[in-house]
Amino acid sequence: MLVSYATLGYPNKEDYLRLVKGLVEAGSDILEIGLLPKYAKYDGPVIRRSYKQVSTWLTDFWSLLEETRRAVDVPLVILTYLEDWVTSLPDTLARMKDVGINGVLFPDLLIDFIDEYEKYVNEIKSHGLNAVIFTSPSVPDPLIHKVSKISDMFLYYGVRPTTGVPLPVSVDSLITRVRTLVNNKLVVGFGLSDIEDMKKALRAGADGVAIGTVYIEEIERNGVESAISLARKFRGILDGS
Amino acid sequence: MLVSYATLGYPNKEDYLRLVKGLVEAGSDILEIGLLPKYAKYDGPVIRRSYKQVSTWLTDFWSLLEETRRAVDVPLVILTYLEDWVTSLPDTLARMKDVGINGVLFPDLLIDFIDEYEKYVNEIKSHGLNAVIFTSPSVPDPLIHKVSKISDMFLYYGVRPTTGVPLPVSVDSLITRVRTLVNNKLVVGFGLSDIEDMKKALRAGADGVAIGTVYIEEIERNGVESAISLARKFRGILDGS
Amino acid sequence: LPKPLPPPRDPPDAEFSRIDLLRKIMPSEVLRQQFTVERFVPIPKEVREAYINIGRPTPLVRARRLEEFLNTPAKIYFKYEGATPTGSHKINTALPQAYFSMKEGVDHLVTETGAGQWGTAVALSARMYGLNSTIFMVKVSYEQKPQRRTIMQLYGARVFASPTSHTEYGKKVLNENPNHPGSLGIAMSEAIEYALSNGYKYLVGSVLDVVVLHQSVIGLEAMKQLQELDEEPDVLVGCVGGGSNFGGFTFPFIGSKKGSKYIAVGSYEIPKFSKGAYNYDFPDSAGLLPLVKMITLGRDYVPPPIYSGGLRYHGAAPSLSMLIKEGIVDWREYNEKEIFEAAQIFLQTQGIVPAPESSHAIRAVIEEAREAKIKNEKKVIVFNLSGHGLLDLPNYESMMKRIGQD
Amino acid sequence: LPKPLPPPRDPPDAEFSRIDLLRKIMPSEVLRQQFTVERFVPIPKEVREAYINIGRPTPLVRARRLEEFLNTPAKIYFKYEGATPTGSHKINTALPQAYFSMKEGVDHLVTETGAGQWGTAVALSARMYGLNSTIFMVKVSYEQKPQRRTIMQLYGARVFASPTSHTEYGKKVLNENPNHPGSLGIAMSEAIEYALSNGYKYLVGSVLDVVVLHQSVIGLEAMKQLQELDEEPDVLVGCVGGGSNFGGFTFPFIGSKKGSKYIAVGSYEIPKFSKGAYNYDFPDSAGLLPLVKMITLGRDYVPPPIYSGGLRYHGAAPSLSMLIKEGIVDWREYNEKEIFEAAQIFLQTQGIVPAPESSHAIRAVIEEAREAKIKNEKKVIVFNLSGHGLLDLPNYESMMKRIGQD
Repeated sequence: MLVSYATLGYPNKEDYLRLVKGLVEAGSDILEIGLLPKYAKYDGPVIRRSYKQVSTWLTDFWSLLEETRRAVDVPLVILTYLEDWVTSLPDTLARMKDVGINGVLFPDLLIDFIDEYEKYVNEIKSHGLNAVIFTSPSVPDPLIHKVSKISDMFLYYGVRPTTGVPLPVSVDSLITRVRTLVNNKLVVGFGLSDIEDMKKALRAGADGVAIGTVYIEEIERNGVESAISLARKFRGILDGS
Repeated sequence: MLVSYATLGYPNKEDYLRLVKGLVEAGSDILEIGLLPKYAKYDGPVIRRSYKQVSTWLTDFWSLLEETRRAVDVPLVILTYLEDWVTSLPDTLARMKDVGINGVLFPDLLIDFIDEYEKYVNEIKSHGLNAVIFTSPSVPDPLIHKVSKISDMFLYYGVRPTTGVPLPVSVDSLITRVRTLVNNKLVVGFGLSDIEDMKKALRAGADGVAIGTVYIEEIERNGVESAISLARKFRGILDGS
Repeated sequence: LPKPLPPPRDPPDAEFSRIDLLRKIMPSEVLRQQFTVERFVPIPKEVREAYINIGRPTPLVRARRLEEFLNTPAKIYFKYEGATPTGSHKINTALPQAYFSMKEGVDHLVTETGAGQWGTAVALSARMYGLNSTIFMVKVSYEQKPQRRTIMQLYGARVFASPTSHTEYGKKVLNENPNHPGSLGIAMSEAIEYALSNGYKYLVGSVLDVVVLHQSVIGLEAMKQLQELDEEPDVLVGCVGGGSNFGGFTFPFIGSKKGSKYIAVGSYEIPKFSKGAYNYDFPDSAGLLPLVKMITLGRDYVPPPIYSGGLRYHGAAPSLSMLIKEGIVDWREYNEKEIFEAAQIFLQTQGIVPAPESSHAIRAVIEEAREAKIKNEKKVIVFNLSGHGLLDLPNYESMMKRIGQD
Repeated sequence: LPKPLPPPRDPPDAEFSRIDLLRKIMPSEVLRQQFTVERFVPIPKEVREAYINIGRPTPLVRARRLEEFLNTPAKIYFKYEGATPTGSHKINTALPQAYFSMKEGVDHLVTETGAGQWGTAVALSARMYGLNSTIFMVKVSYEQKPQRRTIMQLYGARVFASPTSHTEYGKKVLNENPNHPGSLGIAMSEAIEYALSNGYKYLVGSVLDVVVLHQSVIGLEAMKQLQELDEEPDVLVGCVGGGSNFGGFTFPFIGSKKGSKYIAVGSYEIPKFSKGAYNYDFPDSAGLLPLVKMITLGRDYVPPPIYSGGLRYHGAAPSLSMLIKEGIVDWREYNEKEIFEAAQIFLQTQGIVPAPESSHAIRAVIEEAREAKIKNEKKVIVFNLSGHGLLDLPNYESMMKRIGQD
């Protein structure tokens, strides 16, 4: 399963829409769309740069979300900080449902809202949305096991403490271990950036990978088309070629 | 076996002769006669005091030795430092033999002349004198065993490092141990001063005791007769009364 | 841990990523261990041999005379980390960090030190793997603790009195005040800058999980030693500066559900447990490292000049902070008079002069033992004696003059 | 011993008997042990427990990194007496002497100390048995080694800078020179006088056989530890001040005919082995104690101010002296540069900062190991690391400045 990430509105409206269409054509099974947050506390410097650029022009993100929905037909999962919506959550979720969003992923759910995470998961589900849960090596084993059962679509497992900084981690041993805890589909991401890491993750039992930072870096360097080619390459790896 | 010690000429000529006769009458088996040394290096403060007093008047010790010989009929063993005679030993030993002395004990033999002690033992024997060997806890076991075989009359074992100073030692364990090394008669002395020590020594297997310092202390306090009474008391202990 | 540990993060207004900075200054195997959460991390053979060479396993000692003195039914054991050559637990993490650096081809290690324990451990560890080392020592300590400086130099380290003119940051500080006495924050900033600009590696002495991981050798050894003695521990006690000795000692017990009470002891004068907030904050005063969520008095907090230099820190390791917040780990705070009394009782009964830091743990142990006496409970109390105080004797002398009555 | 040991004796012109004096100032069980020559003297249960409490048995450690550094086929082990709380072997005899004093109803112990190791051991031992202690510390050390003073005070001892006005002898000395820096001889005289006039007991730190007997716990433990490792020792090495650590370590081996070479290491600057005579001499400079026959530079010899304070002694224990004279024990003498180099090699490979005294033994070990390399012999070298040097760091700093090149 290839989960491709794009920051909503990055690098600009036109290229963004080209990107999401291209990523789907290249074989992405699911698109993960990042909404500009107030404080991207668990994101790395690359994603942060993309947010910064978006913050210079994007004002009406709802309409861009609608356009995105119209542009592609794969499931759309919104990545957004719960912190930003906590006072207006039911309305927000209702509107996402209206727009045609399929799922929601809060990266801060198990960190800053750990004591009430079940309440929020139920809230998402009660609006007919999929609740995709984000986990990481710092989540205790019993909790990973527990949330893997209620996570919709798949369980997201981020191997690095922050996106896009290639801190050294042992991808294979991390995933081999978490695989035994998770019956759900397991998608690994959050800094899984080089081909070797990706292969290791798959060999260790991941059902899919989530890619984000590398696309943005590629866009920064060579533009949107080049990022789409990368997606094609990743698709190939997933298909075992 | 009761070996009684007297410093030659102490406390004065007359009392000295009364003392040696009295000690024999009281039951001493052997008399040990100490000659005024140049340096009483292995003697304690009491014996030293007796030497000091003797040094004030005694000039011709040979004639006093002759008188001693005439006064008593038990064997006479001369206690004298080899150091004082080492340049004139054959003459000295010959003269002792002439005077009628029975044996010689050098307290410094195994200490300052350890490398040649056999030569000196043979020298004594070659003059027809008994060589009485002095040993102590600081003599190694194999050497005690060896010299016990060549010591004439008995083997002298001094339990304290110096005479007359009641340093605490374990008389019984020392003698129990040395007893196993010695086939010869074993006489224990050198600071064996109280009745309890004496009984312990005998119980631990000593064949006899040598007494000196206590006599001199008794003479200092109460005179010669009192010292002779002490010898009688010791005789009684030896006889088991 | 009962809950996920909040990850480190960059500050909102970051001009550069602190997390990315880590990658440049720390040995990568150390980072891998920091961010790879496995239940057990095998110790490489070479590090195991180095541990043996410095006298590991350290002894677990029954403090019988202390028990007799307190007349308590409780049994008291202590794990004696002062038995290592550098006199504290710090060497447990300095050695593997130096080893991994050597394996990665690094030839020069840099760190900062305040009281000197950490610098000493780094100096020796570097030398054991044939590496050079540079230690930025807080100037006031450099001058007041010449013996600490000497021992680092004997181990072959270069020791600078920070602020120095070897870094831009140091120069800036000196420019403002040529007689600046220095601080741990400045020394840390200088060390990081120096490592960065020279391509050397920076070693980190506490707070980070990887340090706690390396320190867990203390708890694992202690668990095995207690097993050999057929003892079941009830109460586990340690002092907290950054939390690495406490975490290294207690976490294996907590993880194996051994023991029923865990007591983290801090200083009354630096009331992080009683007055600190549970917030994201910088581990370093200069704000060069990523933010972590911890109990903290704030990175700008200026600790008073207490004798326990190792406790003069504004925060506590994120994992420990969470366990305290969750009520799994208890805490105590004692003042200097209380810990001086405890140190005296301990050294007069057991002979060992404890580091003033470790005396905080001793104080809590004494109180537990006295409570056991009142309740007549045969508890087994185990504490980590994280270091000896032989190089802290000038401190003890001042305490004696200021506090001591005998 | 192959030959009888010459007994102690009083000087020819004695006004009073020094041997008798012993009886007044020393605990009688200690004297009994001094003069009762038995092959094995059982350790009382209470002393055995006290030994355990201070961390006995001390570790026997294989110095693998030192071996690697020297690239020698020899195996090197060291018995680490620095692991005791007072940092040296001295506590081994201070404890039983204090115990016997306590049993005999004594409540106050007195001794002298130069560098401070012995005083520290007495202070702790006294406190462990609830006794008071008074230590006459050579004034120049009192001033230059404040940390030694502090640790004794923490242990509850009264520490006087000798010469004092508490004794007639001290008053006399001060009268002649109010700024007298003191000496071990003067401190010893003061301690003996003070013990005599107050009815306290005086503890003796070296030279006498009873001290060697107590120190033999080192060698007996080491023999057992080697047995457990299935090692047969070839070469045994120790440093010599008065001879108690060397004797305590090697005599059990010599007695059991284990090992083929025994090396006593002294200081080149205090050439007792190369230039000393084998004569009767006073163990103390003041001439208060009985004469003993030993290798000596003369009781009036003034040792130069070398860093190894513990080797600044004019003689060597009578038993050791005889074994050297008989050729059973070899000797070496090294200068300060040689021992500083050895200390550096050791502390950079094994981590432990050795006492400068013990570094003399290390130097001999290094030479033996190098010789083993040349001859390709798989010898087993065992040495006694009699103490650590953590309180000697000021000395090392001076050495570094004066001698060190790195």
